[in-house]
Amino acid sequence: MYSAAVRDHFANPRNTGSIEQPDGQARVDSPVHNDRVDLMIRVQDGRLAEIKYRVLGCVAAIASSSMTSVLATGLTLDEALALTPEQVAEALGGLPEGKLACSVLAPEALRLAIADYRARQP
Amino acid sequence: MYSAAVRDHFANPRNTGSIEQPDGQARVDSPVHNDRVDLMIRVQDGRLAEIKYRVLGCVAAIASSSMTSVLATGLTLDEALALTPEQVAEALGGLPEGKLACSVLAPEALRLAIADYRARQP
Amino acid sequence: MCDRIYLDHSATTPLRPEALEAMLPYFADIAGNSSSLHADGQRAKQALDAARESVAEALGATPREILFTGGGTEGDNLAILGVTEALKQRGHHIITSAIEHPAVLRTCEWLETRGLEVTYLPVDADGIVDLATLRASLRPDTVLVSIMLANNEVGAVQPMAKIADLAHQHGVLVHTDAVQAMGKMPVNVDHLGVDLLTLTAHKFCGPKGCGALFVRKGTPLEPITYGGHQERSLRPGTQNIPGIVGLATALRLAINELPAQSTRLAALRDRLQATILTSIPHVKVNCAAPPRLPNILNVSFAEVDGEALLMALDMRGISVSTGSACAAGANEPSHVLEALGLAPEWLQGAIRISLGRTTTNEDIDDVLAALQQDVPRLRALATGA
Amino acid sequence: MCDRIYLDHSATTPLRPEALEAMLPYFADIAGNSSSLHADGQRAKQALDAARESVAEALGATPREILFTGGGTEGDNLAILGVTEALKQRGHHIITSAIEHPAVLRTCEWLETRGLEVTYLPVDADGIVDLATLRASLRPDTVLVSIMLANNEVGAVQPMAKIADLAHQHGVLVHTDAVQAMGKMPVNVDHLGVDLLTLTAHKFCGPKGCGALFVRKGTPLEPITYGGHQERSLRPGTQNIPGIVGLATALRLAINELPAQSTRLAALRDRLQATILTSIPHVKVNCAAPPRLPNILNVSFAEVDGEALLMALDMRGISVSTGSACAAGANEPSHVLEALGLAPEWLQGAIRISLGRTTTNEDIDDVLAALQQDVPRLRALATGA
Ligand SMILES: Cc1ncc(COP(=O)(O)O)c(C=O)c1O
Ligand SMILES: Cc1ncc(COP(=O)(O)O)c(C=O)c1O
Repeated sequence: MYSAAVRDHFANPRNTGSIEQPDGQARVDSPVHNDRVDLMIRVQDGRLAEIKYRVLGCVAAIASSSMTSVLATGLTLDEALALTPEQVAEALGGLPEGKLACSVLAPEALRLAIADYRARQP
Repeated sequence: MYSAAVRDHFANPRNTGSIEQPDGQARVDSPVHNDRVDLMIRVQDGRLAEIKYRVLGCVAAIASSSMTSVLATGLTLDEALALTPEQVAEALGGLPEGKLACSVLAPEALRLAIADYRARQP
Repeated sequence: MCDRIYLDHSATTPLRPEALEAMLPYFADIAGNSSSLHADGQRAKQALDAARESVAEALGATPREILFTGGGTEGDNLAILGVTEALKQRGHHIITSAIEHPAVLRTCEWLETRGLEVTYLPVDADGIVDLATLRASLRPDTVLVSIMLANNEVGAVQPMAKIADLAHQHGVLVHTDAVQAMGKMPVNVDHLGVDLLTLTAHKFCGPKGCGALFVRKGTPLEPITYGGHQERSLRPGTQNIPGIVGLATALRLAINELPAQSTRLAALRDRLQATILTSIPHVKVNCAAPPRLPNILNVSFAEVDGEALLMALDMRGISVSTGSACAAGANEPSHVLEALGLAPEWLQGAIRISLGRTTTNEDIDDVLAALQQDVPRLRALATGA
Repeated sequence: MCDRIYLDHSATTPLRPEALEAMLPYFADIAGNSSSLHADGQRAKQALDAARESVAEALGATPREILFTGGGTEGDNLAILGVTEALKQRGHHIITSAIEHPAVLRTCEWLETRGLEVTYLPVDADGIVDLATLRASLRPDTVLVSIMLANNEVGAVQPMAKIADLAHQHGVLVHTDAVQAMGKMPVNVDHLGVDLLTLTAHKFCGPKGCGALFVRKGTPLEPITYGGHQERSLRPGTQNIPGIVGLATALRLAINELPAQSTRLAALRDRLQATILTSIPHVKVNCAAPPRLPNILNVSFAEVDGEALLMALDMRGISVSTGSACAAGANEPSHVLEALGLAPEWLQGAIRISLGRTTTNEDIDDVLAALQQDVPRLRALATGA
């Protein structure tokens, strides 16, 4: 049911953990489940130099958090804001129908973390 | 579905054929099917000395004609009139539910042949 | 069927060894529930998906249009009850034929008790529905035409493409019971133009208890049982993976072998028919006119009872039938032969000899020899002649 | 299931070799249609009759009280739809529980769309229906109580004899879905006092696609499909003889082995449960209080998602589930665990480990070792700790 890429990112999620003093951070809780993503970013020269996260959720939630961090690292903030759950799902080789909702958490957390970063700027 | 006795009497029906100058005879046609039994009797000393029949019908019709002839041969006329389809079926080791109707023909033909015989008496 | 001559392939067929072979791994080694997420479930799911694709391809359909069922009766019921329920706002009239299998007839009769109106189209002496009568029967409130592709007792094949055309011109959906046709003649859902099509595996050397229903994309259909999400919730319940794999395997093989087998069976059937006609007097072949299936011969012997003849042959180790297996023992004349307008004596003396892929030339010789002995013997019993 | 540790026996079981052995002759050598009059049909019929007797004996029923079906979902549907239809003049209220399988719940919900009223009895934290609530729910127009004997997700066993007693005092018929109980605990229809009972073969190492419904003599029941006269016209369609033979064989063996197996499985399950509780913190066993089935352990891990844990175990070659296979991939919390009143974190972190006759001591060691690695790993991912 899950693609090879989903299984890989679930088994070996990239960029897990946290950043000591993040430039921005956000937490998104799933409205339906108990799922959540805590995401932290470090910004350097207007680009996402580092992304770390914690995730409680199903296979799709974990794999899409990992893939979001991979896709977004190195992007400018505006580029990262344009990253959609569909792009994340696509990069994962697709997600089962019922699981698309779970791929929303990480991109949303990323958007909110960037907003948090911008709000902190003087 | 059919008992051993039914199969035996179907495969080797007893007393088949006809009597040259019967003392009584009758034909019964099934109301529902094309089945029929032609039955002839020879009476000696008030008893059924010989019974012969022709039968067009299913396995149950053939076997019960055969068994009727076997059971009735040697009986007094009154004894033979008392022979019921149920007794014929029982002597055959039973008949399938839907087939009880087919065991009615021969006893009925026997009854009518006896009536024919009696009607012929002066 | 060991040591016997089995000429009742229209009732059911033995499972072919290739189908059993294909099924075996799915009984115990790959025995997961295809709804389970783990690898055991997913391996079962892969087999299910592959079987669905294979069946779809065989019918000229897409995989989503195939529902796996528990057999032909269930498929017919799901099609007829499911469509009429889905369209109950649209109308309450359906059209079928007088010679359908009980799985269709009893279902239609039940719908009548629920207030639907059913037209049972008559057939001609060759068992064929008249298109003009069909046209005249189509009404604005007609929601479904259900007519079998090939008949199980006499083998008559309906002009299904024309029937479907006519029905579609009136915006009416078409179901066909292709249970007997499958593997005996080409069956393509687009060529036939039907919206729903029933098949069952045990008629083409697949396993019993497993069938499929083709449901054309967009066809409104309600389920008739409720439960899990299997088969798009239209047929819930844990899928019978070995059965489905066996069905798909048997169907693929039957279709590969169809050109050769149908020629071979028709030749055997023709020889059987010709020899009966020349060697036994007072005989009538029912629905001899094409189009008919290559493997069914329905023949009536005057002054003989069909059941008696069946049992006489049975005692020689030969299996035939008097009509559909479902009516066996019921002791009622065949509704199919009645619909052909047969006289009582022909009704009474009918047997069905149905050939299959294991039928040999010798089987035909043997049944001929048996008939040549048993028919005169039973006639002598009946007439004294 | 080759090379893997299969701990999802509540979803389905591999066919046991003795059942396959018993089935094999009926695929091709004795492959007649049991409705056919000839010897090929009659041999199939004998097998059918023997299987029916064997199943009847296993349940403490008479052969006429056993109908063979296509599985558990069909049996549940036939029981519930068939009784409510037969008694529609009498009343329009039925009672079931909140923790039934979708085969019962969806059927009841469909009946609600037809105007019937359904009471879904709540259960306590151990998954047990309260008898006082049942008593209070019984109404003069109640026609059926349908409550499962044992639950498929948590293994809770209902006080069925008391439920049946209470219902019968009010003149109400009782159906039980015994799909999970069969072969895991003693099941006797008279001891239970039920009027209808559903079972399906693939849960006790029999074949998929084959089940049975016990219908007590005199119980009013209408069919839900229509066709031939098979199964007293209550379940028409050519009988799946190999499947039925496999069902009867597997059931007989399961019942013979029940005393030994239930002790063995309960011991394995208890060790699994005890070791999890002592070696992994923040764990909750769901429905730990007896009476429960010996082979199911449903356990919740805080700060872990059940599906993620299932997949982590799957990657190690271990098959478990998060709930019923039917809901797999649906990404909805289990309605059973919700009915127990579980908090969201426990709902999220639940998995079902279900043991079977092939489960070994080593399987338990392996799943324990896996849990002891994967639960902390997933928790670290979630909390950073
Ligand atoms: C034409 C036709 N339709 C339907 C059926 C029913 O199929 P099944 O017995 O698999 O339910 C049969 C045979 O039994 C048949 O010949
Ligand atoms: C309690 C219960 N009832 C009914 C069913 C349905 O049985 P089947 O899948 O054979 O239709 C299942 C399992 O799937 C079950 O666990």
